[in-house]
Parts: sequence; C-alpha cells; structure tokens
Amino acid sequence: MRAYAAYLLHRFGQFLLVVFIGMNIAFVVTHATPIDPVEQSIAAATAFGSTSPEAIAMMRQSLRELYGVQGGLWPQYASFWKRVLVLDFGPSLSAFPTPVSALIWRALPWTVGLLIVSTTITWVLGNLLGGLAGYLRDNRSLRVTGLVLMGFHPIPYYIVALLLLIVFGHLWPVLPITGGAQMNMARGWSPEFVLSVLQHSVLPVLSLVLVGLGGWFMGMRSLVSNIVSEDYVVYAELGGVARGRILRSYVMRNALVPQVTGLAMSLGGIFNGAIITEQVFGYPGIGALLISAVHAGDYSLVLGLTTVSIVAVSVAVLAIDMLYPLLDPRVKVA
Amino acid sequence: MKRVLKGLLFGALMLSIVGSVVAQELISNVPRKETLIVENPEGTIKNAGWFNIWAINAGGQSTGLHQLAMDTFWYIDPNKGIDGVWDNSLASEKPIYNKDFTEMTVKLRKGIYWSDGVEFSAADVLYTVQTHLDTKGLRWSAPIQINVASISAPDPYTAVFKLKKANSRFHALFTVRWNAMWMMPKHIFEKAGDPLKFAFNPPVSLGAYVLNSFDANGKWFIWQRREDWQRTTLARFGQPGPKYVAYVDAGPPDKRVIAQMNHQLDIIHDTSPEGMFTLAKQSRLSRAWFAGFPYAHPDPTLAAVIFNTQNELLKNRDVRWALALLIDIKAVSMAAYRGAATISAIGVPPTGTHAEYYHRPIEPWLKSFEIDTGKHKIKPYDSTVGKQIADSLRPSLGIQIPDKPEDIAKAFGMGWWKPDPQAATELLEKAGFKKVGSQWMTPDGKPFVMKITVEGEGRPVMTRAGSMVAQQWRQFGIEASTVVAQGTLLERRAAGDFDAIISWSVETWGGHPDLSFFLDSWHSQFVAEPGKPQPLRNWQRWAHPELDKIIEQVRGIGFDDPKGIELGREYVKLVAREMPSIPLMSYNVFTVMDETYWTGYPNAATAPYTDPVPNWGNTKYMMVKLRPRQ
Amino acid sequence: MWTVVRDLLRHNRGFAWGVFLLGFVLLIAALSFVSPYNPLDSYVVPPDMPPGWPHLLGTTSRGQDVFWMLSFAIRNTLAFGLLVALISRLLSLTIGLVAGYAGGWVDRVLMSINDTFIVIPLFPILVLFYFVMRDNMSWVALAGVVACLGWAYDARLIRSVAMSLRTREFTETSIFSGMSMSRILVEEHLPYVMPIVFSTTMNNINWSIGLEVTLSVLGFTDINTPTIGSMIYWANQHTAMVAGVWWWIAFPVALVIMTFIGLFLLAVSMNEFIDPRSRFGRGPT
Amino acid sequence: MTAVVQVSKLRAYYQTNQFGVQRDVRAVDDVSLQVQSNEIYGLAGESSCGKSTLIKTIAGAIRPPLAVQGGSVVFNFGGRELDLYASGPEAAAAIRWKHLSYVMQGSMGVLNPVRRVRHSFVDFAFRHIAKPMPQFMDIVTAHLARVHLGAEVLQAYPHELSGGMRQRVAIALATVCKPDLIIADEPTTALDVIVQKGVLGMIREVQRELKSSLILVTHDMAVHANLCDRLGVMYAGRLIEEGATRDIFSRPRHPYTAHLIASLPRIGHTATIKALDGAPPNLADPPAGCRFHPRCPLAMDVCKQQAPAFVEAAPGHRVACFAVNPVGVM
Repeated sequence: MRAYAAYLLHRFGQFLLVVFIGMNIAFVVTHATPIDPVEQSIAAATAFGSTSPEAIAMMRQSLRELYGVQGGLWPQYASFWKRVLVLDFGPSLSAFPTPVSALIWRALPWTVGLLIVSTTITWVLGNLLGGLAGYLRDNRSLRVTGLVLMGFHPIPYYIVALLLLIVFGHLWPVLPITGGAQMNMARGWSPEFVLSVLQHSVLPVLSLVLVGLGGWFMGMRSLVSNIVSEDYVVYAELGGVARGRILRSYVMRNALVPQVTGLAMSLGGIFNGAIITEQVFGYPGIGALLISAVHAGDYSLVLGLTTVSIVAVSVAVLAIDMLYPLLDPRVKVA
Repeated sequence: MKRVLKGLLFGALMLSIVGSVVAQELISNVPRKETLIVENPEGTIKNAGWFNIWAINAGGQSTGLHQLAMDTFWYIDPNKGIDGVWDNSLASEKPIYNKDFTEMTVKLRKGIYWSDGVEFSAADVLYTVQTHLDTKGLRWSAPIQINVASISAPDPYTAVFKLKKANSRFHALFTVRWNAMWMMPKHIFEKAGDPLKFAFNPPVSLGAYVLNSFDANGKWFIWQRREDWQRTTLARFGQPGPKYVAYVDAGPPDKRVIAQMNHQLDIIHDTSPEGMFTLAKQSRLSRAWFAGFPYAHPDPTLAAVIFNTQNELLKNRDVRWALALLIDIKAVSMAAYRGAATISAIGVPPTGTHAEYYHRPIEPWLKSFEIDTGKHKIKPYDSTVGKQIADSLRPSLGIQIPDKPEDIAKAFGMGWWKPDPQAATELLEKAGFKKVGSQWMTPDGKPFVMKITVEGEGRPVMTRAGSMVAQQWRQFGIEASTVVAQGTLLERRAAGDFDAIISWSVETWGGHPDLSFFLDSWHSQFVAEPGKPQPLRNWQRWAHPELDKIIEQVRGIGFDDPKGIELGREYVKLVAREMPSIPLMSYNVFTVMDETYWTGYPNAATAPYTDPVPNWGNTKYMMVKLRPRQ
Repeated sequence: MWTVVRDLLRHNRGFAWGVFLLGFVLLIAALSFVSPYNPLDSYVVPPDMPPGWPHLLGTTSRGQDVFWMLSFAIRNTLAFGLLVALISRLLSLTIGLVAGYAGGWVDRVLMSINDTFIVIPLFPILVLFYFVMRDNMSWVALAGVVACLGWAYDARLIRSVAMSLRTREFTETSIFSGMSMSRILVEEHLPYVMPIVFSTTMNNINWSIGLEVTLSVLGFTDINTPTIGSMIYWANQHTAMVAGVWWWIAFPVALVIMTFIGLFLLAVSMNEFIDPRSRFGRGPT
Repeated sequence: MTAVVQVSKLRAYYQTNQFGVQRDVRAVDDVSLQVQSNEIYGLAGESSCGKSTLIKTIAGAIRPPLAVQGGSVVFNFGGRELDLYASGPEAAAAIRWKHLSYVMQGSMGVLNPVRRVRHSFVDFAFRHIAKPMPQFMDIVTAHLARVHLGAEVLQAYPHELSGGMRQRVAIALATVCKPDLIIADEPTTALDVIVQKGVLGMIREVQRELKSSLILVTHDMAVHANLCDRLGVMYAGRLIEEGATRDIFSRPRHPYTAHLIASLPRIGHTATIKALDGAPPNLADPPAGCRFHPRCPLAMDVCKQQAPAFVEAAPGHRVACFAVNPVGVM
C-alpha cells in the first residue's frame, strides 16, 4: 500500500513537471513571436475600406489600451501563471472581447470526442489483433492483416488523411469531407444529430486509427510471442487450462501491462495526429482553432490552447498511471 | 478466432454504412431549391456568436452580415451598377456639401424599417455618429473623431455633419465600396451598455434578410428573407430571389471545386485558375464573370511588385526601373493566372470604367515615354503585349479567346513594359552596381539580394506571381527568392518588413474615376519612419513633392469634378516615371457561380450590374436579380 | 558487420525488402545531381503533361518535370531526416548513457525531463517555432528544432541498455582500473548500444520526415527548397487533384511512402536481429 | 504391478537454424523405460545430460526448437491407454492434471504473476474436481494444509510469497487432483537445504497418501538414495544404467554410475575422490561408439567404434557398457 502511495506521489510529481516545462516553453515561444496583435487587428479591420492615416494612428493607440498588451515580460509571466491556475486566459485578441476560455470550450468537445473514440478503437483493436497474431503464429488472415497495418504504421497522419480525402471526397464521394455535423441541424441527442456527427467523424477517426493500429499490433504481437514461452504459460498448457482462458488471463493479461504504459507515452503523438487530421478535414476542434490563432497572432488564444492541450494530455497520462497498479500488482516506483 | 475476425470485418462494414448509405441532405430544415449557398472567404469564424460589426474584427463580417443585414447612405458599384454606378441607398440623394466642404447634409429615405419593426430615422444616424465620437476603439471611431465637429438632425429625415476641416471626400466614409460605416440601431444599442462589449446577437437587420441560424463553431450562417422586405432599401429593385442565403466555410480550393461539382456550393468566392478551368470543363452549369477565358472578375485592385522605397538600394529610381525591365509580364501572367490575367502598365487597375478614363487616353504618352539608361534612351512601352498573350493562348483555347482589339483589352489588358536586360544592366551600372561573374553586386560590394514577400496559401495566385518574378530576377544574376508570410503578410506590409512584396497599394472605386480612395493616403505627411508601422495604403513608403501637389489639388475639388480625372492622369505619368511599385495586373478573382438552382448572376457581357465576388457588401444587389431556375 | 548484413539480406525478407526500397529511393535522389533542370525554375517544360515520354512522370502545372523535381525533393527530404536523426542521436545517446550509467538522482532528473518531452504534444510547439523564426526557418533550422524535440523516446531505450551494462563486471573492472566516466561510456558502453541506435535511427528518420512533410504541406516551411512536402504544397496551390494533374501528388506520395516502409522494415528487421523483445510504441506525427 | 508410463526408443532433438546452418542437439537419444504405479522413479545424471529434456518430452512439454524425432510415450491410467504423440492434443489435454501432473524446474515462474494464487487452482483443478466453488475451495484449503500452507496464500499474489512457499504452492497445485503420475523436475533446486528437506519429505508423504507414481529428476544422488524406489542414470542423452536404487548404490555396474556414487560424501570416508577428467560431450556431435569412452577409466578399443547395447546385467537391472557385457549395437 505504501508502495502504491509512493508510486502515485512520483507520478503526480512527474505530472506537475510536464505541465510546468510545457507551460514555460509555450510562454517563452509565444512571447518571442514578432506578431503584434494590434497591427494584425488594424490590418484586418482596414484591409478593404477607406480609412485615413491619422485615423489609424488613433485606432492603434486605443487598441493598445483595450488589449492591454503593454507591460514587461515578468508581469506578463506572473499574470500568465495566475491565469493558468484559474484556467482563465483573458479575452482573445483576435475575437476581442470574447474570453479565450469560451472559444476553447466550444472547440474542445470535438477534439476530445475524436481522440477518445479513435484512441479507444485503435488501442483495443490493435492489441486484440496483435495478441491473436502473436498467439496463433500461423493464421493466414492475421498475417495479412498484420502486413496491411504495418504498411500504414510508418506513414504520417497528413498523408493518410490526404489519401482518405481523395478517395472518399473525390474518387468515391460518399462521405462528408468537412465539418463536424450537418448544416443547420439542431444540436442535442437527437438520433439525426448523433448520426450526422458519427458520419462526419468517420474519415477523421479512420485516418487516426489506420496510422495508430500498426504500432499496437506489432508491440502486442512481439510481447505475446515472448510471453507464450514464459513458464507460467507453458505450465498452464501442461495443466490443460483451456486455450481461450490461457490467451485471455495469462498471455494477453500480462502483455497488456507494458501496452498500457505505451498508451500513456504515445498520447502526445496521438494528439498531434488529431490536430493535423482536424486541419485536413476542417473538423471544428482545437487543432484548426490553434492554427488560425497562430495566424492571427493571438497570444492569449495560442497560450490558452497550448496550455489546455498540455494539461489535458498530462491529465490523461496521469489517469492511466493511476489505473496501472490495478493491472500490475507488482507496482514499484519506476 | 475466426469469430473475432468476422466480428471485426462486420464492424468495419457498419462503419462504412454509417458513412455511405445514410447520405443526408446538405442542409436540414431548409429547402435546397429556395437556398443560395455562398462561400465566405473568412473561413471558420472563431467568434461565431458576435454580430457587433462596429467592434474591431471581433467576429465575422462577410458571413452575410454586411452583405445582407447592414446598410448605409450610398453604394458605388465596382462595375456598371443596376441603374448607374452610384446608388442612393439609405440616403435619398447624393451628399450635399457647402461650397468650402466643411459641412455635409444627408437626406434620408422615408419608410425604411429595422427587422424588429422600428423605423429607421436620423435618430439612428445621430446615435451611430455620436457613439463613434464618444467611444474610442470602435471600427470607425478614429475617422469620425478626426473629421466630425458635430452632427445634428433638423428633422427626422435629415442629418447635418459639421466638419472640423474641409473634406470633399467625407461621404466616402459612408459610401460602400466593399464596405463602409454601417448604421447602428439606436433602440438596441442604447440599452446594451458598452458598445465594445455588446455581441449584438441576434442582429437586428436593416437589410432585406435577417439571421435564421448559425453554427456555434462558425462554419455556416443562414439568413432568411424578411417578410417585410418591401420596407428595406433593396425593395426599389423588386423582391430578392433566394428565400434563404447560407454563407459557409467551404474549405481549401480543391474542396470548393468538389463541392460545386456536387452542386453543394452555388458561389465559390475564389479558386485557383486550374480549379476554374476544371469547373468550366466539367461542370456544365458553372458560370464566371467572363463567359470564356479568362473567366475571372477583375477587382478594382492593382496587384503589383511593391518596393520598400526606404530600403537603401531601392531609393534609386534607376534600380526600380531596372528590376521592372527584367520582368516578362507574359510569363508572370502565365505563372499566376495561366494567362487569365488583365495586365496594366500604369498605376490604375484596368477594370470597371478605368480603361476609358485612364488606360486608353494615356497610351499615346506611354508610347512616346522614354527613360535614360545613362548610355542611351529607350522607349520601354510595348502596346502589343495584351495581344501577344491572347495570341499565345489562342492555339490551346481557340474560339473563347477574343480577337477584337477592345475585347482583348478588356480581357487581357493593353500594353506593358517590354523586357530589356540590356537597359537593365546599364541602369544598374549607372546606379553603381557591378556584375561579378554571374552575380550582381551592390555598390558596397555585397551580393544583390531581393526577398519577395508573398502570402502563400492565403493568396495562391499572388504567391505564384511572386515566385515567377523572383525566378526572372534570379536568372539575371540577382539573389532573389520568395518568403511566405502566411497570416503575417498584412502586418509585415504595414511594418515595411520586406524588400519587395506582392500586394496592392492601389485600390479604386472601380465604377468611379475618382482616385482619392487610395491616393489621399499617399501624401508624404503619412509616410512612416523606417521600422514604424505605415498606415495604409502607401506600402511602398514613397514620397514625392509632385505627388503631394496633385493630392492637395484633388482635396480641393468635388467628387465628380472632371478636373479630378486630369489630376489622376498626372499621377499616372508620375508613377510611370518613378516606378515606386511595378504594376502587374488587376486582382482577378475566380468567382464561380453554379446555375443548377439559381440564374441571373452578374457577368461581363450581358449583366455587368455588380461585382459577383461575394464578400463585397455591394453583392446585396445580386439578390434581387437572382431567380430560381425553371 | 558485413557478414551480419549479408546474413540478414539472405535470410530476413523484411531486411531485403527494406534495402531494396531504400536503394531505389536513394537512386532517385542521386539522379538529382545529373538533373537537366534547375529545381527553382518554373515553366521550363510544357505544363500539365501526363506521364509519358520524354517526361516520365509527367510535368507540373508550374512547367516542371515531376521526375526531376522528385529527385531533388526526395534528396532534400532524406537529407533533412538524416540531419535530424544525427543531432537527436547525439542528444539521446549522451542523455541515455549518462542516465543509465550514473543512475540515482541524475537518472531520475534526466528521465523526468525525458518523459516530459515524450508526453508534451510537440506539434503546437513546432508551429509556434515557425512563427518565431518565420523566414529564418530554413530547413536546417527546422531540423535543429525537430531534433531538439525528438530525442526523448530513444534516450529511454538507450538508458535501459546502459543500465544493464552498468551491472556487468567489465564495467566494474574498468571503474577499478580508474577509467573516467566519459571514457567508459564512449569506449566500453557505446559499442553495446550501437545496434539499438541504428534501429532507432530508422524510426527517427521516419518520424522527422513525417513532420517535414506535414509542416511543409501546411506551409510552415521555406517553400523555395524543393522537398516532398513543398512539392505537395505547390500541387495543392494549383488544386492539382481536382484539376486532374494527379501525377503531381501521386508520385511524391508514393515515393515518400516507399521511403517510410523501407526505413521501417530495416528498423524492424534490425530489431529482430538485435533483440526479439523490442517494441514499437510511437506512431509518427 | 502395471506400468503407468511406457517410454520406448524415444528420440528428441533441439533443432536450431542459425542463418541457414542446421544444428541438431540430440538431448534425448533412443531412451526406453517404464514407471510402475505407486513407485518413485529417479532420474540421475550431470546437468545437461538430457534428463530434463527427457521428462519434458514424457510430459509433452515440448516447444520448438525441441522436437520429437521418434519413439513413443504411452500412458496407462486405470486401464485406459494413451499414446501421447500419436493421439491429438485434445486427448493429451484430457489427461492433464487429472492423471498426469508436473512440477517444473525452478517453480518460481510457474504462477501467473498478475493474478492471485486462488485463480491458478481454479484454472487448473476446478473442472477435474467438479464440485461447487465453496466445496472446491475447502478441498484446496485442506490440501494446502498438507503442504503446511494456510488458506491466506490463496489471496496472495505470487510475488508476495517466499521461494519455499511458492515451491510448496506449486507442489500442492500439482497434487491437488490426486493424479496417477507426477513428474517433478529438480523440485528442490534453488531452495536452501532446510527447506529442501521439508519439501522432499512432503513430496514423499503426499505420494504415499495418493498412491500415485512419481518421476523425480535431480542431479543430487543423495536425494535419489533416500527417496527413489528405482533409479535411472543418464549420460549424454542416453540411459546407461537402470535398476532398483538399492542395487545401484550397493553395486553400480557402469563406471559413470560408480563415479557418481563415489562422489557422494560419506561419514568416515576420508580418502578424497579423484575427479573424472574431461567434460560431458557436446551433444551436437557426440563421440562415436560409447559416448562415455573419452572419460572412461576402462575404455577399450571396441568402445570407440560401437555403442554398447542397453541390456539386463541382472534381473531388473539394465546397463549399457562393454565392460559389463560385450554386446554392441551396429
């Protein structure tokens, strides 16, 4: 029990460290950007109309006051941490005066949904197939599946997404290639809306799954093929324990332990994938929001998004770490 | 085992079924036949629920908001207009100035109502102007506070502006060319508190449409024709056709093309030339401004290679001219537009009514115009370039290429500067440059580096033009390359953070010969210190006493005074001699309109009544011309 | 070493295929040195020609020969991958070896930082970097940044090996014989971790090329340098897909996929050779 | 007396294929033996002489690269005969644990590390004992008492038990179904001497109670001496002497056996035993003729050419040595 406590403490420390380092990188980088939100706004606001030059000088002044972008680095750093702690990042500069948090909460559900669905499918399916493939070495269909999955594994998310876009958007246009749901449909748990959301998520999810599967598949397969020669498995077979039971409770059960750690470690990468996928399929998540925010030179929004994504990912990792001991009784502070 | 695998296969099958079989209507609860679907080039609106257009880019504006729900005194059409270029919208007549241009009186139409049934009156005008006087940081606060001393309303249908100083162009502030200062509903805003923090959701409309619904994630906005559309200014031209208008984020160019091929996007705002050609070939009912090549609508905007004339090397006119003489406009037109460009040699876009006011009258002068390379004089102008482009395209495109000179001029432009590397060499040497091996060196012996800033994916066509210009300079031995400033271009342009930039410092009314729209801001009084942000539009940061003289004279005369045209021509000759930026072509926009559901779109030949480019506030006039396809 | 390679070639199908694919890719890259065209020039050949003779893989809408462009593109892309791999190897080797050898708090500190870099979503940070450096973001600079973000995962693997080495008696003896830590690491431990370094290099190259392509396609890199990414970028600018100029996108994608699978097969087969218990957790970004 | 297991002409090789180079390690080469019911049969020999492989093969615990090349293993449980390698895996699975159980070498790793001990008993024994769960648990608990373990171990995870406890759990697990034949491979190696004694004693008790047969493999002759009824001695993958433990210890026929016994420390025996020179042969290519001849004190020329036959030298006592009876096999 004390081992568990120590373990948790350690993981939590790690969690704090990740968040801290991440935040600082984000802060430093965003504040090094030469983009000036005020100039961005003015440029955008006056791009087409006819505005006299003195007017612009005046506009610049009042926007500076409005956005409150004056002040040195340290005060900004301090206020940044204050904001992180209360998860309020002030008003967005490219959608002033709407608070950043409002924009993020609007987009976050889409990304989180996308991630949870695709990651679950990927991880479960990948481990299941991988486990079977490792256990039934000479099953043809599994061999083939393995080859296909491994073919996709090394290809970057963008390329896979692009291929899907071309196939289902252009050559055989049966699936929506943009947006998160049908236009002008009332949001809620109505079957139409849910169905529409599902339909729009097929391609993004598919691209994430296709890339992801291979890793889990191979990991699980090699793990399993090592575990089947472990004493306890051999012994169980000598003991005439049913094959299904052996596969489940002896082989898979033991192989899952490292795979769960693997999941925690790869969440960051998966998140990157989600951002790119959203960009390709115009999915209304935080990926698209982030990129447009960077374009608009909107510090506060970029900071908010980076912060939220780092915290979100780390929390997910922490959650997995906490569940880990349930899976492996031999928990020790690693 | 087998069972598990079967299960997996089944799952995959279900997935694809969810996808394919349940193919739905594009928009739910709105009949497609009564809906016009338009691309909003702003893409996804971060802050969808914000309709207070008077707060500086807090939300979207070409989401249909300023096309369908806003209105103000006057509109100037970039093309011919429904009846004339000038339209009195909320005003019942043209602006009335006193003789020294220190007071402007506006007569308002009667019987115009807000969508919530309140009548529009001078009270709203007063409120709008007063609010901008009292509040800092509203979109039009600055120009109002600079110009307006006071405003009064002798009667509910008259507004009188007392100006701080003479300004013969003050009405421009209320004259829609893309947009202008819109009227605020007094009865809403006066209850709303701080006008900077008020979202104005749902918007109360002064136009013929009112908001029906919108996407919280900012991907689409659907507007609905007002029951009482007769009580809006548009009613003078009859009933608007579409019952619903949807402004949507159509994604990247190829997705737009796909969408229109599947008749899910009636108006594409802009696409690549290749996309345009594809639609022309494959989509039977897709239409563009020109029935055939070059298809695109020439916006009254002059795409140019804009130099930063504060940059040491580029202060010298000879250097600028040398660089100009290295450009083969035919290749640039090819690279940027596949030939579908309307070129212009002079500092005015070759569009709308400008050709007859400027390009044609000025051509004799251009033909005789000489520059001195130091070794000898050359006549750089070649009046046949437009024809050459047409001829070079005719073999591949055949009949759709016009052969009547005036048609060619309309489609491809008239003449341009002929490439003359010899003269360029002489000019550079005159300026103290040296060629060492294959590499040009600056007077102080460093390699001659030119970085051309382009916007990248934001404006593919301009990016392509930039790369071609860079290539031509490079081939001459100048170390030239392009720099992508996606998203940051506007700011870098203002900051003067470039050697040369592909952009536009010349934008005009299009329909009206007056040039003050951009020219006034070229006065040397506005040129910023190097490194300081330059107010629009003199991006080249170029000052010249003769120019200042011209501008000051323009300020002194009326908007419609024919003398304005004379002064305009003076300006044209001046910039031709000085070459502060190299004019390339008009900004041609490939707006593609699908006639599957709607007909009556504007076009160059038979219905040039307005600009089809849908993010223009002026496109409200399109609605009354659109009719469902029979 | 060579005998190993020979044996692998003869008896490991994956390895043979990997070598074949990469060989092909490298050949194409090498051809760029004899290209008749300057990759920066456009409109040197008639645009939009479908694959055929004399333009094997057709020509782009910018009037460039796809085949020769491709040879430059893949060359630069590979160079990028190698550079990233090189820098990140140095980082992961140093950190992995030191952490594994020193153990104790040094190890704990290093690994905490390490895990941080594994967990943090890198993409947002990369995009930010682009916007700080803007046009100074040459692909060398980009390689630097990517490398600095991409060492962590392999440092962990190396560390685990180093830890096992530490307990071997030859380490003890060299400690007693008064060798300095750095010498022990370089002369005694490095040889043992080399195999794993090789195999992780392959994965790392894959990963970094993946990033390069993605960033370029999104327009976050210098578009003047022809790479696989910038090729696709230009194709998108000309809506090549809908315009029916499929060869402009298809061939780069095909070639880069070949590269990925080739490198990947090498990594897998090498791993089987070194240590059958190896895992591949990370998916490319 | 009926034979519980009948092994005849059994050959099992380790076949490795390192980059195309085929190697056969003849760990079990033409071995025949039988074990009677209710007897303890010991297998002796230096480590890596193939005894573990032999019983693995008997128990059907073979994994690649180990493969059976020939011969047969026939069980006879209550009159029902079963040829292990002729009949399919189902048939083999059917007898496991009910009739045939197995105690693995170094039983440390035989318990599933991530599940409680209880589950192992359920997985292995529940279906054979065929009683509702509560009774079944009572039976298990009672049986654990036999090996001096409390019920609490059932709730424990393997890593929470000491080596000795785990060993005893393994034995309890192997015996809980009262099988006819128990195969124990070095059950006490890796245990300290005290624990060893206890465990061995325990094994004997259990075996006596259950009246089941036991094949006991260990290199420790002392253990054989005080536990086994009969003893087989292996050298280089072959059985070279077999007989009643008493006879073998009182009068070893084979020089190798003699050496093994001589190397046992005895009270009052001060003379140091001269060690056997040379090392056991490489089973990849064993010496021709008698595999022992390179180390044999009495080696003759014939030993170098021919392998001696394994034949009775006295009733129930078989030996393979020319020095004992000059019969060879071609």
